[in-house]
Amino acid sequence: MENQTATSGLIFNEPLIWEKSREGRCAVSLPDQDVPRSPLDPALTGNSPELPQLSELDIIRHYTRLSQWNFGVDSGMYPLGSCTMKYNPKTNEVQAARPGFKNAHPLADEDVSQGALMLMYNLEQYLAEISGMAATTLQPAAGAHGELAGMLVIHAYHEKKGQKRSKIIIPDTAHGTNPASATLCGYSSVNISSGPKGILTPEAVAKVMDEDTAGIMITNPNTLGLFEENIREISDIVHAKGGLVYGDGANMNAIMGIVKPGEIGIDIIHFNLHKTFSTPHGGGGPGSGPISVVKELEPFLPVPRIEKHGDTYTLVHEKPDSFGRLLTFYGHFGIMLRAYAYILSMGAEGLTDVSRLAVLNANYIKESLRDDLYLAYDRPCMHECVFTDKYQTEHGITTLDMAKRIMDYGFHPPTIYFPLVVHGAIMIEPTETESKETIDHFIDAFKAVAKEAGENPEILKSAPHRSKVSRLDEVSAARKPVLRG
Amino acid sequence: MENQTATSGLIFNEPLIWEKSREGRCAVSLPDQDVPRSPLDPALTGNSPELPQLSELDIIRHYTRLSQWNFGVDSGMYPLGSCTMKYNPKTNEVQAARPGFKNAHPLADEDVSQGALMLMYNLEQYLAEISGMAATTLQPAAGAHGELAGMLVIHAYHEKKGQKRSKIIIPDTAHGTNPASATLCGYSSVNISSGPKGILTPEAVAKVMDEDTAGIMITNPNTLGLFEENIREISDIVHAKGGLVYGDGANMNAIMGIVKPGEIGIDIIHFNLHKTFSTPHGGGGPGSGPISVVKELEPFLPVPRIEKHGDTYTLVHEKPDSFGRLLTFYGHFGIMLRAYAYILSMGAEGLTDVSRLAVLNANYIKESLRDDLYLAYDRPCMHECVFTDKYQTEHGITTLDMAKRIMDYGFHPPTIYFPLVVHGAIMIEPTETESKETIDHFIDAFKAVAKEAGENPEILKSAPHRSKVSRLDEVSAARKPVLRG
Amino acid sequence: MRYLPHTEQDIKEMLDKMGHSSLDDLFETIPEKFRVKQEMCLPAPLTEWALNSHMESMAKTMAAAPEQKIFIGAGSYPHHIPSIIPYLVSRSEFCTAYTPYQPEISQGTLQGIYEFQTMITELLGTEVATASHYDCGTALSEALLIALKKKKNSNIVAVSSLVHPHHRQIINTYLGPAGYEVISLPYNPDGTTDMSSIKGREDIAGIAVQSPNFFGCIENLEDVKAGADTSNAMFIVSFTEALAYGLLKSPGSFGADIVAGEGQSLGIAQSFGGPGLGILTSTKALMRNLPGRFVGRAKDKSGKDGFVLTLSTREQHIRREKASSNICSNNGLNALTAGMYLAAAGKKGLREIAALNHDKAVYLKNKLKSSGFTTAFKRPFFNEFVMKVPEGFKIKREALKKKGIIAGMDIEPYYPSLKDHYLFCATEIFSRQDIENLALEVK
Amino acid sequence: MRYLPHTEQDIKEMLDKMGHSSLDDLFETIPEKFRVKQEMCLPAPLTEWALNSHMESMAKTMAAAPEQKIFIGAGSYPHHIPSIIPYLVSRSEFCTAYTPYQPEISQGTLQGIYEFQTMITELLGTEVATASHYDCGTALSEALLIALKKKKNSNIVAVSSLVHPHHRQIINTYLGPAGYEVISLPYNPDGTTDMSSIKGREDIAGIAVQSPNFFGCIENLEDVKAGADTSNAMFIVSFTEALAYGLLKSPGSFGADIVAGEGQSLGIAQSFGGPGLGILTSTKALMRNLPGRFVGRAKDKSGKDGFVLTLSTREQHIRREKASSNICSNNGLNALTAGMYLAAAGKKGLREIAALNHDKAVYLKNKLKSSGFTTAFKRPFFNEFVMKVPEGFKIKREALKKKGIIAGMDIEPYYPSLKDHYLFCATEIFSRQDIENLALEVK
Ligand SMILES: Cc1ncc(COP(=O)(O)O)c(C=O)c1O
Ligand SMILES: Cc1ncc(COP(=O)(O)O)c(C=O)c1O
Repeated sequence: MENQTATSGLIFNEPLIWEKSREGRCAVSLPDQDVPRSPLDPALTGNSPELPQLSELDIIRHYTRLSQWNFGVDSGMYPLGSCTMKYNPKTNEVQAARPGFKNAHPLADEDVSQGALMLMYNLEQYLAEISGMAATTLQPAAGAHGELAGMLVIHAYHEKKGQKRSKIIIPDTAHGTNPASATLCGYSSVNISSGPKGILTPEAVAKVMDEDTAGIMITNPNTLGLFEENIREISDIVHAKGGLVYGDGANMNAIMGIVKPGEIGIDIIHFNLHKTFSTPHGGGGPGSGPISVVKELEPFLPVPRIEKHGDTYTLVHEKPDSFGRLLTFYGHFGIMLRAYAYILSMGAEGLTDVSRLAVLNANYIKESLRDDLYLAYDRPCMHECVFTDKYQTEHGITTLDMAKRIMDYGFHPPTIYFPLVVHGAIMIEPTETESKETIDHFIDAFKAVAKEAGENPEILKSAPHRSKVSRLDEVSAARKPVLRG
Repeated sequence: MENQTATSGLIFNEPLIWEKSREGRCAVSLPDQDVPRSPLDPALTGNSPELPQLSELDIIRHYTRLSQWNFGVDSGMYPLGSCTMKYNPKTNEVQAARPGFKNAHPLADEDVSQGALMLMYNLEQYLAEISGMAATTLQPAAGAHGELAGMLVIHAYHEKKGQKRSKIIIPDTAHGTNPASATLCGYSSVNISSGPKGILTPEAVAKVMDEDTAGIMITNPNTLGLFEENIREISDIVHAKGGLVYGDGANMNAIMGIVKPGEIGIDIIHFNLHKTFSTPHGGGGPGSGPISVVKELEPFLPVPRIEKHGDTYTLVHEKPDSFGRLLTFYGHFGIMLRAYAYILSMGAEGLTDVSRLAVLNANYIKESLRDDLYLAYDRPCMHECVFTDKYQTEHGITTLDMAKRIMDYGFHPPTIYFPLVVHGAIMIEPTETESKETIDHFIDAFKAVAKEAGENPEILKSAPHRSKVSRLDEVSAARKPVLRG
Repeated sequence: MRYLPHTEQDIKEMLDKMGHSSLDDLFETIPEKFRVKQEMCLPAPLTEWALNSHMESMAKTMAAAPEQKIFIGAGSYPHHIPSIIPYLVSRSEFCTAYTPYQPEISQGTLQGIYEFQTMITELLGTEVATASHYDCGTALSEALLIALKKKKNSNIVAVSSLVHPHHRQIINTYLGPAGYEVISLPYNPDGTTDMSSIKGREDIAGIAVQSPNFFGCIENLEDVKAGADTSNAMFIVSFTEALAYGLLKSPGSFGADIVAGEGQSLGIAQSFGGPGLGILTSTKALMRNLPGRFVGRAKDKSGKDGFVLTLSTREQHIRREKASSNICSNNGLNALTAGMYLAAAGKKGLREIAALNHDKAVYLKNKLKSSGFTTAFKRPFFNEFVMKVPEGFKIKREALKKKGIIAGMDIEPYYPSLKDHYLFCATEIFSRQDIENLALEVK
Repeated sequence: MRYLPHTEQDIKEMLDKMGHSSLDDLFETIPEKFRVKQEMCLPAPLTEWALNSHMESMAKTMAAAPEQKIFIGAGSYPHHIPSIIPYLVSRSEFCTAYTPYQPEISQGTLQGIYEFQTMITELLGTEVATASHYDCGTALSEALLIALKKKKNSNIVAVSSLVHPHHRQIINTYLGPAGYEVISLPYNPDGTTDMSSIKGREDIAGIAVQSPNFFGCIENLEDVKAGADTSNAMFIVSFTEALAYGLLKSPGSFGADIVAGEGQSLGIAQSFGGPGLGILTSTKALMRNLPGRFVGRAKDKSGKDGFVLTLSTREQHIRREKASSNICSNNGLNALTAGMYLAAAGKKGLREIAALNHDKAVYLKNKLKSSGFTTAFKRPFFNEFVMKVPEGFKIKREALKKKGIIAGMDIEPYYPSLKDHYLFCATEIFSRQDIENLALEVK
């Protein structure tokens, strides 16, 4: 196969930033000192921190060159499963940069903050509508923080009932944040296995559900990209014992306008605005992880709550049953407003198309690569599909090798080795914004890699070959960690 | 030498944009049709132009990838002689993006355009002050256009005197735009040679100056990077015969706050705002080429003129002696405002430092490379220095080979084969915004290349090696030009 | 100063290399008498923050979209610019590079311009396009110069009086000193160019009309072409509103030899009139006569496709006084921008945006009619048109400015016989509400 | 929709591959009864242009710098952001990438964060820093959890009542359900934390103070350290104004075990309170207890230097319920931004900006004093301070809002005993004139 996407080009080395420092340089414009100098008590004053000293051009070149070592969605297809690496519309950035939003102080009086409050109020309604829930809080800073919020709601709910439950049921396909969030809230995790079809069985849940169990955390579609068909039965079982059902909504991109979690037995769901709602992932964040809940759970949501009275939006700081506060202010407003802009740009039909096409793309990849890669579960998938390295291990080739090699073809590798239940998992989530042509190139590239695994395994083991650095030794790095210069 | 600056990395192929087209895609948001459709007479209506059809992400990836094939000042040192590739401050871009400027209509009434008029008025004054002249027009769109403006001023001046002169004296070191601008204004060029010191001699000028000669075009510092020391004598000779002295100010970056052209006998000078005043070169433009003139020539400047009466700025469209109009509106306002922001950011002392350091950098390079490259004129230089490939030709290596090879070291090549009078010229203009460290790296790189010329000439002849494409065949391209897809 | 990296130490070390003891020594070749004695008289330097306030205070005084509704075109048109465009153009690899003299590390600019050249010829129905010119007025002047150069025995061109008045001024400026004559073609009552005055004249090198013309009217290019042919003159078409060709038959389809236009409408901000984008495109036969740069296809040493600047032997840096023009820096970044815009809008989008412009303008015209304005010219238009205004309009117009509405432009200064005639423009940026407000206010 | 590339044809071909005839068939595994029957009830989609108007109309209602002068800090500070920073951060290679799981094509993010980790520990006098946390409140809560985990026999922490009240709420939220107890430390009349109530108590796992604290006062960290030591408790310092450490002795220099802070002041827009930047940094001894990601040095196959995410065995994706925290996505882009800011300001700039903040705040305080305000706490402060306001202030304050001035924040809701006490902040963005205007207006 001719490599249609990747090639090699001139890029630049760049030392660590302090290695460029020269005494006396400064890259910022220092404001005029138009008031008298008031020196602070020397007993309180420290030495100037030894920060690097550079000119403005030094800074520009440094970060421009660094940026060129990175791969983003704008560079190419980034089918990182479970992360929904869709196109991040530039208009959202324009909206976030409006001075009225960007320079707004969170504690300025409400009468001079109506625009932001309205935006948040509306976004809460939209997310509730999309998820089929009654109420939303935008406070959580990311998905995992949303999970914690969910656990805290569950905790507050049981406490209100005078109960103290100690466990949460978590399927083996769950994302690591699920059990970790449960722990953070003081719950112990009860791990259960998914059934042979890759989804949970009601029986497995029934077996462990009891009155000391606060609830269950379910990801639907799950991390295998499969729809949990038994969700209703499972939630009935959990509800019957007084438990609540938490939905990890990281995979909402598959079901907008198709299924409303609130209508199939889920009580609480978090959103990853940085996934489903197109806000940039920022090289790791910031994200935003609102949760929506059914009516009964609204009283437990964190404060402040935004309320609308007539045409006025107000913040309500005291709610008797609220579990408290999760973040210093109202959440990641700058991210919310991008998601808000996205929802308004798409509309209901548009968001439904997003899910339809995300699922179309994933199934097309699944069908196209099934002869080249072993399919973990041979069933129709949702927005992502999971393969393994089973066919390649005979050549001594692992998922990692293929992931590294696919870079040489100009693609970001899929998520690998997750979910943990699938040995050597290769989890591909194309998202709806990739075109058929791009996906065809990706498929061709993966076919080529799979072929190379048999014919020329060395080229995979030594991959990647085009990137600025070759394969990095993560093991040694962790053995003797060097975390600062 | 270890290559400290350049390396190779992953970049992306990208087909021609129409090859990505798929029927039905559209990357722009179409405004609502809120008024009735009014079809145009079918006799006047054409078919829809066959433009490509793409999604927004297609467009983003296409141009993001294209950008990564380019080298800009932000990527690295770009010592393109005569082009003053200095750092382009980002704050200038912020200023240019203010809605009040960006979305202003040039023909909106003057009372709602005062800010722009004031900016232009002030900028005219600043440029006049910097050049020691009496008046400025900002209308010319680029340096060459400024030259044409200058020729037109000269033409109008002589015409006003009832004279028709037919010739302009142009030194052999002049930029090609000088004779071409003279031609465009109907003048024939009288070419004269610079003296053995690389500068003009009064004798050479005296020999050709006569009363049919409208004037002379002088670049000072000239394109060899040398100061025309005899400028006063030369201008006396020209003035004595009724001629005018045009100064090509492309090299103003060497002399701001050091020499005022208006004080040494020059009557008209153009500026390249995109060089001296830090506006981005834009991959070839747009630039801006204001001219400043001595008092006597002000009446001939193009209309409209900006005048200030009290606190009000007005446009004066009729000036009896004006040579007319050069551009549809007032010039490249968007470029002017960046230059204005730059001048305000620097101040008088700052601009003087610019010239001092630009000259320091050039002389430092000249001294550092003099053993490795043949120095065309062994004299103190101004803001740029000119070497040749004389030492390397014995190995069959040309200036072109070295230029291509220096790319492999992470630097943009200098200007080559200009000025034409220097055989195999290598014209290096570092500008003041390059630091000593960067310049030291550049010097080391050029030394390495010069060494390779002797030891491994093949590597130069086949250079560049790291860029996306290898050396392109310009000769065949010109023989059978393919100018569209 | 944050743009100047030199430390005291650096300066010292560098001066040492030359054996100098001060920066002043560097200027030893400049005779003392030439040196400036006093610091330049410029404002004290501003911090980035003071600069922001200063610039914003000036920007605030300007009428500008979207706050103000400026119903004027006349060579500069308010259009929507997709947010992707400023982002992409501002990527420093594009905007901080210069002319791609070194093609191996300039393929981004080169391919982008090549694509522009292709799409713009597609839009205009021509065969070759330059990498850009300054603006329409200068491009049109160069077009006429080509006509004059090609027809050796002629020094006359004919230019429609409905070519943008500023462009006609530029033409006079460009053609005057070299001794060329410009005949002005009067206009017909319907708002098109009257070709009759030069009918059959053989001494004319080129005939230029603008379509849509300054009155907004769509010229009868078939007739102009016929006129040019009988005069054996070059047929030159200009335009100020590039979007018109999303809807209209292309000038190339009428047999134009050269098309010179303004590309500002293609994703480029108005910026108080500049920089815009000069478009210069022609038949293949005239390729070597066009001024300025071309990007062409090329192969690298290994046979890979790439792009280079080509046919530069026509240009000033090689041909000097014999060059086809003096142009060097052009408006390249705006050509790249226009390419992005054309690709983003695409076949479908460009047509629809063009149609919307026409719809809005027709709607505005009808509303103004209802408000007592009269149609000046019957000929169909694209997105601007001339109306005779009712009595009392000028006073209302002044008052409207305070409300952020600029109600057209008086064209009497350009056409003294057209008293009380205003040129109005509506584009896709105006809502029905905006238009109705205007019509109501001027009633 | 311009974000969705699929043409009818594409969809057909792709469905064919699966043998489906409609997009609905794709959802066959979802029982029919679960399917949504009605379209979601959301606003009709907006064009990019309608979106612009809508968003701007909302943004316009907001008090925001530079138009408004908001003299409030309290955890969110108005500072100048150099124009280079938004440009660089918005380069899509940075902002459209995700967590650098694949280091070979993520070296930009990785080196940038590594540099941030280094500079932030330099600023704070600590040894290791994570790649970022959500914000100060959550970082501080995690710090207290570490203390609790490390001191096995204790489930109590002591938190100063002068820690930001919102942070104390977050701490309660994080620590409550797991059954931990939080003791609140009262404050001294001078505006510092009163440590006496826990003197010598051995059952406390960690002691947290904020410095500068919520009143703006600089805490006596030496005393707090001594108190922590006698209790054998972990010494935790938080801060909301990172710029203070351009001037103040670093918490690390006082022996802080963990420092948790807010980095918003380091080049990050206020954005109505988020996203900010949680900073979490500690002694090397606690490295493996810190939550979230670390970037560390590594070598590639050829021995070249590079960077990777490291020590991930502490993290949720490996350790699941036994992880040191549940954090996954963090506030990475803001850490990169803070790194850029620290490098741009540099040693000299950061000191000067910090000094200016202090100067302006002192100037404001003195002016307010002259206007009849009284100092609430004597302890030195950095850029904010509490004043008792004179009678009639509240009415003047309301009126001032109309003039675009927001005169401090009432802290009575947080400290009911502090009636008529307002927290004021001045930073380098306020001019002398701004400050004098305020003082005059409230006189
Ligand atoms: C299924 C699932 N749940 C939860 C999360 C955690 O979300 P965040 O990273 O926003 O905290 C992720 C993130 O990758 C995920 O894939
Ligand atoms: C000496 C000199 N004069 C004139 C010019 C022409 O300027 P412009 O390219 O702005 O038209 C140049 C441009 O490179 C130059 O170097």
